Amino acid sequence: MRQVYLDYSATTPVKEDVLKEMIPYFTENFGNPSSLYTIGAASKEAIEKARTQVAKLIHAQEKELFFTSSGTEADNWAVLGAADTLKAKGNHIITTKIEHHAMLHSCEYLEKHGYEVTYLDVKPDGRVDPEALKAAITDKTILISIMFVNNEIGTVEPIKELAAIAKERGILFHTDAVQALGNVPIDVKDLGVDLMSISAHKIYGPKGIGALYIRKGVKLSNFIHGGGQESKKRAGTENLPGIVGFGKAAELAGENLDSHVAKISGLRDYFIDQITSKIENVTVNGSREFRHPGNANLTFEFIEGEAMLLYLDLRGIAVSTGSACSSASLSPSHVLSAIGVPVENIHGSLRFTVGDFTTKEDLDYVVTELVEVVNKLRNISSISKTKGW
Amino acid sequence: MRQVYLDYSATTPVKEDVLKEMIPYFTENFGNPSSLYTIGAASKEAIEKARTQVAKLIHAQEKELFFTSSGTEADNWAVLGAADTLKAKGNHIITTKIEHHAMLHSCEYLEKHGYEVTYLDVKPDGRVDPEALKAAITDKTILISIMFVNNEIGTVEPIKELAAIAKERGILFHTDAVQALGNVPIDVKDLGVDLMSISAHKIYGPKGIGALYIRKGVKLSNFIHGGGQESKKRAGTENLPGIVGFGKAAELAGENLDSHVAKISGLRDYFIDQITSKIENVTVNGSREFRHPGNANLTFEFIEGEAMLLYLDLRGIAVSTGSACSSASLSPSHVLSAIGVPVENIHGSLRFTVGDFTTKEDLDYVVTELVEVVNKLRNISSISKTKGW
Amino acid sequence: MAMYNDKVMDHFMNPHNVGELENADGSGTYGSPVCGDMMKIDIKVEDDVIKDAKFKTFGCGSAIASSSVATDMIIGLTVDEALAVTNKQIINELGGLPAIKIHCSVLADHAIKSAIYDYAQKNGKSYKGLEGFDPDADEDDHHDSCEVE
Ligand SMILES: Cc1ncc(COP(=O)(O)O)c(C=O)c1O
Ligand SMILES: Cc1ncc(COP(=O)(O)O)c(C=O)c1O
Ligand code: FES
Ligand code: FES
Repeated sequence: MRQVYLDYSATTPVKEDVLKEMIPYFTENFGNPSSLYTIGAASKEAIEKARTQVAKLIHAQEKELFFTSSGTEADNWAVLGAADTLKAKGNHIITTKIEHHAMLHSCEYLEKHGYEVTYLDVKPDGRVDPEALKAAITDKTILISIMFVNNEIGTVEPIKELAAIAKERGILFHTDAVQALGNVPIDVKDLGVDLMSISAHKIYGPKGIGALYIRKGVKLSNFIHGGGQESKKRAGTENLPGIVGFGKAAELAGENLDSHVAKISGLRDYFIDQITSKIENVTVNGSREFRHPGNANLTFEFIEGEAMLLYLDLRGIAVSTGSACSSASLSPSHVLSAIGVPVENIHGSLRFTVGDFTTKEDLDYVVTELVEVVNKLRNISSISKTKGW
Repeated sequence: MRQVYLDYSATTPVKEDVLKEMIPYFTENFGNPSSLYTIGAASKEAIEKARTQVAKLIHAQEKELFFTSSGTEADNWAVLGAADTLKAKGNHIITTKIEHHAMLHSCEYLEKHGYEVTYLDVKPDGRVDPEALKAAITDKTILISIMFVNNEIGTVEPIKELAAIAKERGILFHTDAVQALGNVPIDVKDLGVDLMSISAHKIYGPKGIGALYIRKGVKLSNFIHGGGQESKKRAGTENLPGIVGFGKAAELAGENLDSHVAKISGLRDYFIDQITSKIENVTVNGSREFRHPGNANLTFEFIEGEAMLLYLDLRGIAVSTGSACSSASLSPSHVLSAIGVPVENIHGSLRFTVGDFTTKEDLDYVVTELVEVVNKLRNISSISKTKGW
Repeated sequence: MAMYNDKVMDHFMNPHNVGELENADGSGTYGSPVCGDMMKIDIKVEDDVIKDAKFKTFGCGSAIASSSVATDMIIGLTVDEALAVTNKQIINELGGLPAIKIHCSVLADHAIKSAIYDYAQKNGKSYKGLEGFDPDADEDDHHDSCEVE
């Protein structure tokens, strides 16, 4: 049976070239980068090379980039660190309703510790309204955190515009660019952001390694305390092979950016066209224009996402859902809620994300199977267009 | 030239068998463990297998073990999490002067946030006096954190006795067992600890993966907030290959514990005998009896550690030093200070740690070279036994 | 070794002018073992020219290399010229030192001054470069700086 992975936004396989770079750092070149002797120094050099590679992809200086264990840790560091650093100045944070849980749950933690958080609504296309941001700012606002690209519906936010508003008011601006990295061009200077989170496993690098960009001059409390690693800003023996892998993945992502975007957006558009022409009562969630090149978030009315997901899985197809039923929490996608998708439709939503290893044949196979699956499940369903809910 | 690595306490190479287990999880079996489809479920299974392997090494239940990005993160989580959870009960924490910086700097952070920390002295052999612990406890004490095995001088602390004192007073007890893992038998139930930090890269597993043992029933605030991974206790896409590697390394460490300890302690004792018989004015720091099997921390009077380290490095020998001059901070080892080594002697201290790949021939080579290096540097030195300081 | 350049490593591995001079005309010690660095310099002076210099140093790679290159530098200089040698020149001569190791070159520069001070005291001479130089007072400064960082 054909195996088709269409969940590249969840995670990506490590590319062979990336793994090849990593391997020696597990065994021969395993020295602790903090050690003074030769094999330690060689590890240190490998880390600095990777830092250059990753910094280049976002047009940052090497000194502005600090490796973390994940995008999640980078998000936690940014918001908890800023809250701690700036607590004398204020206790108000602005973010959005569509952030990743790494941001939302960090904010909830802060709310339990004396901070106030405004969660901005987004427009039906998933984009933040700059006027809404302006209106939310108070004298006590110390941080604005708005994601660059949403992980569920793929919406690209107007970060440059939003960061400019923050700058004008002298407020720190963070963006979660985990989904943006490698999928949209990123230039931290041009964007004008102060802090930015990224992660390797979304760009064909390894899991368990991320980074936080901290603009030169920005003060931020440490989050993980201990040894003097990462210029004394992030403690813990460095994940040497992980960092090397992130570096190589970033280099490849930079080289391939244009072709990658052209390829996957072409495939994605083809896929959406096929599905919407072959299946009725399907809607595309989120802006078509400002969108992650590989993302197709679709609502199939009258059926439930988990059922579709499992049927597709049996046909070798891997996708994800915004449905409550497929997550440990059973609460329906907060992102689809925020853009106004009715709860019953949220249950019928699937996220397909196309990536570098996807082929047109894969998609043709998925379309065929999906038509079958949707028909089958709609047949079983107690709801339909004619009958209503 | 012979290459001899004698810094196994800093980090270890990943064993071939461990790497072999990890490899498929980078490429084919790369699914996100939180995903519902087949390749996600396979990743989840791999993680649970690893959890069983690691839990077994410390005699914990699987449910009590939570993967982190390092021993450092586990230490931070334990102490910052406990401080947050128990803040209504008190604000006093007890630890020791010889802890790893992961603990000491976390405690310093807490001191800046309204907590009080007592740093216990240790006896000249590096061990904590249980009476001193008893005397330090107050009504406000919410956490006691004492390391199992010290990373510099290798001292094994009387954890069972210390944990019993904490238990009697109803105080949470954490131990940093990063250096203990795989080097002394560990049974969390028998020890009676509530929290325990461990790390993979000290037992021939990969860097960038650790774990925190949280005894069933113990409440601890989350440290990294976000997705529902690790039973909603530690967010972030799981470092799948890292976890698999930790599992395999733990399995091997369990199987080999007795032979590993017998082998490396034999080599270490041979090494100390050779050095002390061939070089004058050398002292062994820390308890000889309660000691990490691979650790030899030696002071060579009248010479400086960085100079020795570099001379040895040029002869292919990797060791580490307690000298200020070799660290980024230029502050001399706080551990050697705490056991009363005079500052000038701290500068002349080296840590040799023997590991699984060390041979007697390696050590004979090191002894020969060390005799030469010490003679040469003592010749250059402005200090000597006859002249005094 | 990425930490030090080749020239530093060479002076560190094969230091020049190691030892002590019998019947030294001047002798100075600077630094403290507590800081991890202590240097002793002996000098031989003829007609106000430093004819020979030897050193002994307890310290790191940078301290030993600085001692070696500093003694090389002052041999053949007049006393006044030797007094004008700065730690910056020593660092330049070594082709640079890591930032946190800069203080180790200060050691050599001060030890030279101390040795000349001793020579001046013994021979009733006075030099402009020694004005305000107090070998003991400075030692405290150095001690402070080694404790803080
Ligand atoms: C937008 C966004 N932020 C943060 C994260 C978390 O990154 P990581 O998986 O590296 O913890 C993810 C992915 O999981 C994401 O999509
Ligand atoms: C005693 C001790 N605690 C904590 C750590 C930190 O662990 P990690 O290197 O995994 O961050 C180490 C080692 O570096 C250690 O020796
Ligand atoms: S229908 Fe079963 S969990 Fe939603
Ligand atoms: S002698 Fe200590 S840093 Fe140079």
